[in-house]
Amino acid sequence: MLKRKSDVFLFYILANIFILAILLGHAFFERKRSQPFLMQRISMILHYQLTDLCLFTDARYTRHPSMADMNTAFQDHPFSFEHFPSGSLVTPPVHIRNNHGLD
Amino acid sequence: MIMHPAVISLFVGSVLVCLMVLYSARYGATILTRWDLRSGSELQLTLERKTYLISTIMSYVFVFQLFSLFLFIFTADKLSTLFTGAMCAAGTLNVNNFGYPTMVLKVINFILGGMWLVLNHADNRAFDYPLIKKKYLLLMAIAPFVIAETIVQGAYFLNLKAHVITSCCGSLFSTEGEGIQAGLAGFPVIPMKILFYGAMGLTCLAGLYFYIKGRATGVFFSLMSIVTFGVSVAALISFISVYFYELPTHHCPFCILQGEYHYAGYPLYLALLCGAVGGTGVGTLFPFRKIESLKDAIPLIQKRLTLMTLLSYLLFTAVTTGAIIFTDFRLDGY
Amino acid sequence: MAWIEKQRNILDFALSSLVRRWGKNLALVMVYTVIVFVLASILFMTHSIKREASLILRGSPEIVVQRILAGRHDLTPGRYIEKLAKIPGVREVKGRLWGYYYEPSTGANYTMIVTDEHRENVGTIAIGAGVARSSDVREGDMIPFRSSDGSYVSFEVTGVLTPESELVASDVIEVSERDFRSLFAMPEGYFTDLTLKVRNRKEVVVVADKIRRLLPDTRPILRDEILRTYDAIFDWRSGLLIVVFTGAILAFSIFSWDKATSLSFEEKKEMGVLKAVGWETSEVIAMKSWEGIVVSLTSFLLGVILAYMHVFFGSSILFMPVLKGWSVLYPHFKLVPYVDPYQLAALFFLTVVPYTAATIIPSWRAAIIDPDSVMRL
Amino acid sequence: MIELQRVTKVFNKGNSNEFVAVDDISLTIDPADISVLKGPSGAGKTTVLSVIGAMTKPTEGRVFIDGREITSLPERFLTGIRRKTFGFIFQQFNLIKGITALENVMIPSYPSGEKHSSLKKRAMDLLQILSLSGKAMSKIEWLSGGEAQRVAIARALINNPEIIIADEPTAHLDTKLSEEFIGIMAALNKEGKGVVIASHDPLIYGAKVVDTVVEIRDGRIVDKEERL
Repeated sequence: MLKRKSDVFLFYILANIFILAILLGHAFFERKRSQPFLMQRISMILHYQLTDLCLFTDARYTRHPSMADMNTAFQDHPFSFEHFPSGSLVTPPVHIRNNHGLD
Repeated sequence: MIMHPAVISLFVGSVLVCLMVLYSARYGATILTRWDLRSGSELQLTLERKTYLISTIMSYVFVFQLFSLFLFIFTADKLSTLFTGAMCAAGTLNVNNFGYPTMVLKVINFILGGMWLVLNHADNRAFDYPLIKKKYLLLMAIAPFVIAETIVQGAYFLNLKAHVITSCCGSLFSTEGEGIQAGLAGFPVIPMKILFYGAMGLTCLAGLYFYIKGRATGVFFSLMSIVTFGVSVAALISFISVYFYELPTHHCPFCILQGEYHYAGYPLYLALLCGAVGGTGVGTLFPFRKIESLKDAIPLIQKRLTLMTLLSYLLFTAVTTGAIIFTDFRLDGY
Repeated sequence: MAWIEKQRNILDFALSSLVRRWGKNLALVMVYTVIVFVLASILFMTHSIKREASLILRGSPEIVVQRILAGRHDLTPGRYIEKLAKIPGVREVKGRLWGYYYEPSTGANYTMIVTDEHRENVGTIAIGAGVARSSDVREGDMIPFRSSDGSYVSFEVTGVLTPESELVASDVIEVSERDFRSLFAMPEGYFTDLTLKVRNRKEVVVVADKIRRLLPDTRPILRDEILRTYDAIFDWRSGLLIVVFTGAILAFSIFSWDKATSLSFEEKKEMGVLKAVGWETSEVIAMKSWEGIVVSLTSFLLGVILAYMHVFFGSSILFMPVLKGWSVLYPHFKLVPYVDPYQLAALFFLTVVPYTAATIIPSWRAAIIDPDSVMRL
Repeated sequence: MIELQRVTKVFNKGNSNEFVAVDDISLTIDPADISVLKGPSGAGKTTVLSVIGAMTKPTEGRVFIDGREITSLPERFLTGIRRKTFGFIFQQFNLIKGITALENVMIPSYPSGEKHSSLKKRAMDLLQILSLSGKAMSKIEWLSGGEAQRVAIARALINNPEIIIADEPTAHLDTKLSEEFIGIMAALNKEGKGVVIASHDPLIYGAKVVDTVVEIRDGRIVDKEERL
């Protein structure tokens, strides 16, 4: 077996694809497994009536981006490196300016 | 502009392809004007070498076009969450006027690319480059389409502004709606079924006859294969998709590419595209059957292309018919 | 069959030619892998957060109404509740009491929330897992809070939320209504904002429009908009990172171009030998393409596998800080792996297409070497 | 039968460094013979050899192989013909370093799409005939000069060509190895293979087995000697 270089290579690629398939299987399994936790998180959101994920807790307007002031909410300019890295790189969504500006 | 990773990659990819095709077209122009097989000049030698580069580039472009077509539709589908009312690719493509043209151009460029590769393949079988000028004339014709695709796709992405209210598949492809797509959905099912199976049957018969006997029905087969391509897409929107979704009002031609429907769309569209490329290929080669150096090669290539088209179309018919027969869903009531 | 055998033969040669220059090619594969790894990590990470957000946030209120005073968020009077409840199609209106509490000793920023269930439990709090971690408290402990008048009030911790909920409530402190109002000196009859439930989902926009007309000093925030915005944000974040990273891809493409164009004397001679012993130009191009395919496939698969492990087994330790920003209270959460073929396709496009484009012309150039060049050397 | 009709090869045509390597040569080569192109270095032997071997297209003139005109053929067909008709042995042997002797022998046949096992067997057989089977798995750089020469011969033979073409094969060999080389060529000639050698080595053009000697100087034929 595997006497030729091309065979070795094909075997190597197949092995890689196999690992990748296992990982995708892992992803599938994990999604199934985490279903109850997902439900738990949803019920938590319902319970607290939350609107945002707890990703950035460093500043007020990054913990609840959708609930901040008009002056800051989501509206940080993507390149305004203010005080917090998470406050930048977020685009000011056009529709929030459009819809929630005073008509 | 939506800075989605796939948008960026499609954009970058199509610009690269555009540059490569332009590069090829530049040498194509030189070949058209300066090609002289008898001359042993440096220029002629350079041009002969360039043909290798150009055929390599065109094969890459062909493969790229196929992938980019599917990636484009898939991306449109993913982006639909950004637009109110858009529920799938159909809605996203309708956000501005460039969505559908981009898709159509991608299909056209794929088929044109296939045609070019068929010509190139035939040309390479002969000792005297009999098709060189035709081949590069075709390349010159393809170049504007590729440029157009890049520009239209760029315009599409640049004009995507999240949250623009658009019609989703529900309204765009609903029976009451307006526009071409709605017209297809509104096409009565029974005549459409007859048309589809009729066209498929005719194409396959003509193809089979041509495959076995050679000659006679070849031109007809080639024309029919292109007609059948169109009819099949129409049938897909009109009634085939409905059986996949098991929903009488869902006529979207894109959703069957999704995991929910077991990615059934990929083999279907691939089969259709392969069939169309094969069919147009057969037709493209017809005018050159008389050329001395190609007399043996062309019928052989045509046979292979015919076989490819036949198999692809049969696969398409088998899968769709299977879906129609084996689903519990019945369209009769609607 | 002959075609397959031919390609395998050519692949054999391509592999031995790669192995012969292993130093150079290993460097190439490593850089390539790192690029794929970084891009894949970004894509996997943002996509998972995006999916998670879009699934979880379906549980959030359909409409939130905030009062705006001089362009700033202000307290909402309780009488707005009756006004809104009268709008046809509105099923339920609730006043929400929540706010931020900055804890100077740890430097962390907490979210204080009053819920229906905890409304009456005066003197006690339930805390998120992140809060428990950062202030190092357990159930039964007392935590002092500095109220708005400067005095300290202690609460007993009666519950700690599960670690699985960190993604939504890591920093939450659940407190009774009376404690909340006295802690922040918030007047009775006022709420932070209001949440609405709507009878028919399709009417949300109509209701929002009515709210704006009925109470011009408020702004309604729709759940669908929040969902869309989160989608857009993570697209943007990953997109921007990728744009920044495009510089790296560009540099890499130039590097591969350079590697492919600057054929060493030895390589040139080899190509010449191949041509001289009877390889055709297109066969040499095929050989060079195989080299490219080998490099691309190896790096792509390796990069994707490493990225998956990094993001979903290693909690993206390398990039999370960039994406999340820095903060005292890092929510600890394991991302649920939402991975689909589409991401891999996009990734393939982003990395393999530029590399291939960069190597086409150089490999052609290597392939057109005259067969008689070896005789003239 | 290989026929060169009024072949001229000019390098860098039209430039200031224009250089006429071959000037109006007409020549017929009998594939049953051992033919030697003799002449000092720079006389144009190598260019004539590469025109004969269909490696270079002449600037002017025509080349026929078995009556078929090949100068106007596109490269992809020319390569096919060249692969079937000629086996080449180069001055420096031009073996590819870093891979085994066996692989080196097999390389010319890779594009043919022949099954790997049968190709390998043929290559092993050739190495056996040239008493190199022990060295099949050795890398090229570990071989001695004589072994390298025989690997080069095996490589030239792998496609079973009608004619072996050798360019200054003995330039880097001592007398013993040169004699061994001409011996192998004579043996191949007996088996029906034609041999064309470009050389200025008296050991080669003086050898008894040589049938035809063509002397070239400044790109022209100055003498042709047929030994009977």
